[in-house]
Amino acid sequence: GPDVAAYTLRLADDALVLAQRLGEWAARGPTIEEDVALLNTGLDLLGQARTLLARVGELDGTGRTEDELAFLRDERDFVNAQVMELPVGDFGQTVARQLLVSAYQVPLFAALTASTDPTLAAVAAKAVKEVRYHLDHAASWVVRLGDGTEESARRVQAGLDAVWPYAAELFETDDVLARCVAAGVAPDPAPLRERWDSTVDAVLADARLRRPTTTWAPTGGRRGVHTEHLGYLLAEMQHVARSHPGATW
Amino acid sequence: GPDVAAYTLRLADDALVLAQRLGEWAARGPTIEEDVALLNTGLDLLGQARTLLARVGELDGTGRTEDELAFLRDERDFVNAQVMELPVGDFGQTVARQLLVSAYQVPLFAALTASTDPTLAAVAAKAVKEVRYHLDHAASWVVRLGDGTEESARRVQAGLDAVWPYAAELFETDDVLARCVAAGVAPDPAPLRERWDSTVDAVLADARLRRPTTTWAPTGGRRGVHTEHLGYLLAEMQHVARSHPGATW
Amino acid sequence: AEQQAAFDAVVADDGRVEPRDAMPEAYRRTLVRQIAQHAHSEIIGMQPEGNWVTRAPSLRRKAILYAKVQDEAGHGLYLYSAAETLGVDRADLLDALHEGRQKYSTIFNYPALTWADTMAIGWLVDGAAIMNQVPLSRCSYGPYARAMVRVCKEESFHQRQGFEGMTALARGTAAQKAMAQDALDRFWWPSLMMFGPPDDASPNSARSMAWGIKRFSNDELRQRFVDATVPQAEFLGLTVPDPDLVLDEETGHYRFGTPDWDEFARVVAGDGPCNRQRVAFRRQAHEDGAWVREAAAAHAARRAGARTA
Amino acid sequence: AEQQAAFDAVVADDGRVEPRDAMPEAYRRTLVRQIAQHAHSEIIGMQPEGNWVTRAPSLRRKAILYAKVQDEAGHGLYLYSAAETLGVDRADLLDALHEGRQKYSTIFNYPALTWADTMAIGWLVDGAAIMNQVPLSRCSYGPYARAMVRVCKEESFHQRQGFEGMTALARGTAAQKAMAQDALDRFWWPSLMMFGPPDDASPNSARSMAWGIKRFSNDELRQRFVDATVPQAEFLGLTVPDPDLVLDEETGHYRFGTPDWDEFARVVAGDGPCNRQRVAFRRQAHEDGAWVREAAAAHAARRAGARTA
Repeated sequence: GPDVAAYTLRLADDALVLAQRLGEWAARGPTIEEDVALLNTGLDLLGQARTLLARVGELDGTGRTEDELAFLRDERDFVNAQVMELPVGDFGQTVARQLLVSAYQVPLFAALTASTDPTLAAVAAKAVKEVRYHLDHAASWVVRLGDGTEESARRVQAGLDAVWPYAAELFETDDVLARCVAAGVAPDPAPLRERWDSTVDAVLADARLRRPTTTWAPTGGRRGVHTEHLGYLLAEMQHVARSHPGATW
Repeated sequence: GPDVAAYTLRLADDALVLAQRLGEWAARGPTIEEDVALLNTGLDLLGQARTLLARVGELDGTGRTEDELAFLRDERDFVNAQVMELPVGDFGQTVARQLLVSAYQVPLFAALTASTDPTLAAVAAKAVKEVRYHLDHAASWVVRLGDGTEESARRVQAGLDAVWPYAAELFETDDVLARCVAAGVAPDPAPLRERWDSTVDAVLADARLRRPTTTWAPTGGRRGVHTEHLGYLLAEMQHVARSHPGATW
Repeated sequence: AEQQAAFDAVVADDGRVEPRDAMPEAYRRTLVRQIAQHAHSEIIGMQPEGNWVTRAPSLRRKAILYAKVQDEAGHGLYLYSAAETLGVDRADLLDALHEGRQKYSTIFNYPALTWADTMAIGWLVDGAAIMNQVPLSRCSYGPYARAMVRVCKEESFHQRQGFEGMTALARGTAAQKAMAQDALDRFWWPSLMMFGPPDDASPNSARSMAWGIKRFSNDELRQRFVDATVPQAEFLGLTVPDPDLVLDEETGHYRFGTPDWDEFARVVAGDGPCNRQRVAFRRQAHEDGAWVREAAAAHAARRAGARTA
Repeated sequence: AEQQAAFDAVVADDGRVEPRDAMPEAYRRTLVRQIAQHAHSEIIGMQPEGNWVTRAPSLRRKAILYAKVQDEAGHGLYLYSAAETLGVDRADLLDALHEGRQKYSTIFNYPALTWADTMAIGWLVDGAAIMNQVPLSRCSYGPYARAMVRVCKEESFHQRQGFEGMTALARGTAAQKAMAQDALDRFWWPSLMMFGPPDDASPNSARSMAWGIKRFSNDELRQRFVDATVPQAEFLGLTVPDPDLVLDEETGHYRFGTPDWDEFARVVAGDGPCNRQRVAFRRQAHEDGAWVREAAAAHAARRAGARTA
């Protein structure tokens, strides 16, 4: 029904928008190994987004394709969490964001393998292995940078501080989510948040980084209210597709 | 005829693309006075672009509006010189590019006031005062930076070195231009180049900057072959317009 | 005491206090704070709109927006100059902005997400600013009053352009109309909050009114804004997002709901959607420009030295 | 002399020279230069295509391009590893790239301006690369030959995807077809130049052939490429931008015009459209990543110290 479509679209947009950000790293990584790893993470997320978007088009009755959903929606129609759209920043900020996101996605997809929605369960079964790798990779970098040089510790802490407030939105609930939880489609966010806290705390301790104490928790992404960064991301992502209406690629 | 349309489009695209770049400075200038000055320069160029684009739509027989020409052409249809599309860089690079461009536009528009094409002559009569101000302003900054601190001299020299090779394209000729020169529509680029050399040399001497000696002279803009930077500029500029086909704003 | 009496007489007479006139220190401090906040609002206010200069969907609108952002920089200049007549320095005021010691209007802590937001800012935010500022062009401090005359003239131009832009959207495609309604939905309440807290929670208002800085209370100005703006929304065929909004036929004024003052307090305290972004952007621009300002100073000093040598 | 004889025997036998085997210094140096240039080409080649990862017009194409760019990074890794078996260090090779002491394929000094360019790169550039590289998977140096096996397999996949993407454009709208033709127009001649100068102007070729590094001459490979690619262009309904192109019915080979070898020389010398941009981008990425590499090294050293303590 519409709730499952709305929930699936959130997961799809999360993956699509973060994949787009990671694509900005192409040929810019600090090592060639990281070029591979960053693109690998982005490619996994893009794959998740594609399956989920295709499913949204079926579920919501519009019959929209993955491309129509990705390239022909306006900014206010995107329902990704704001953390996904934040600029990549430097490598420290990129891995800090990835840690916070992957630490959320690991228990999320683990739980979704038991979703009553068969597509979500199938996507999750594949994705859970992918996001575990993303988490390990991001965590290993956060530790290396936090416990590396003075400069790297300063930079990764600054990156963490910049993205941290946006993580709270990942665990918010609303009517759509509550109904999906009740129907066994989606997991309850509260225990996810506990898992997230313990995962992240352990990494930060190992990295000798400070857990930010801000209580500021920006929100709005699930209602299509974003940061001013998303508009630029969509302009770049959608321009060619929008320039050739009806074309097949 | 088609030659005048093609020539007018070059002038229009030069102005439009550089105006777009200057717009990126909004609220980012080193002083509030420079916020005003950079936007003022951009606004003058945008005004020139609008009159010229409207004229192109009449001359080429397509009846396209200024907006259709600005927002619905693809990258390969833009015929601005590549120097206009180069990234803004830092303030040093911005004023260095502006010096090179304005030092070309001042004798260009002065000569165009005598164009046999009435629109070009009218645009030039207004624009020549504007570009004189742009030139004075850019020159004064190039001098202040070149003869300022060690850091500012280094930065403005680096900016100059980066944009310098692209200036040669402004003085190239081809069949379209040759026919426009013959018809009294456009001035011969050779004397413009002499004026440009003496203007720029005087400023660089006053600024204690080194005139770059490179012989590399990238080209292609007048045939729609650009740097990879233009595509991103157009994506940002055209996205909203392309997202709402047929809309009036 | 003699000076205080002279000051009181000027204010009572609705005259103008000028920079060389004696004035109470509290009056001076209040003015510095208010004019600086006003100047900062112009400078920070360039961001949400500057954000759309490169993406405006028509060249005419692009030129209008370009000019508007340029005017805002100009307003910042007049206002910092007016503040400087009170013995403070622009650089110090900017430091206070960058360090969060001085504020700017809360409205600029909301994001401009769509083209319609940019038009709504012209219509509503400049509209509210004019309501606030027209009385200031009669305020007791001469330089501020004179700056306001020019600022208000330009802002009323911006407000008309914003309304005209909203009209184009409201008369446009279904997507444009939806975009316009969405912008009104998100900017309506923050615009009402621009007039500040309710009168009974605005402790300094009485003193500012006694000093001739403030001419009308926050609630009076808010009422004027609602009365002026609701018919405009109706003209546009848009719905004001307030279920309590009703025209009181007796008074001729609209009755309206209560803004979310908790949200206002959060945004004032720094926790709006864009507070951090706005200040960080401003600081970055200032830091990125440091080498330019240093070079200009070094060059001026060298040339001055050459002239005197 | 005994070692030289052993080496000669292996090469004459079409055997494989392995890292621990004795080899002439000139052979080693030639291989280092060639493998490094090959590795650099993979790394620099990520730029024109990486440039389109964020703008691909369909998600399927985006995923394919994403994977392709990732593969190129992977190829860079194998190839730097192969070079390292010859006693050089990746960091030094990268320095040589950044300082312009070592080259990469000239083709990447042309800009990828449109989506069709990206597809043309897959079709033509990967196609030409395969022509060059398939023989290298039988080259006399074992690690290079083995790296080539994997690289060629992936590149032949990329080439098919590029051709498939060109097919979609050629069968698409008028604008797409024009875009495809334009890409072919701009990438055709630079692709022919990828095989290097004509045989009579390629002084080192003979020695490389004697050493079993090179199996076919530049002109032989160029002819193969033309013979393979022209029918593909015809299948696409696109026109190869060479008025001299004609099928020689007797030989079954295409005769074709002469590439602009002056342009080739200019691009090799550093004056192509994008040489400066490619190297500057690469250097910037390397400099931006320095603190990350330093941190990783410091962390590894600290943990190693902790383990041994």
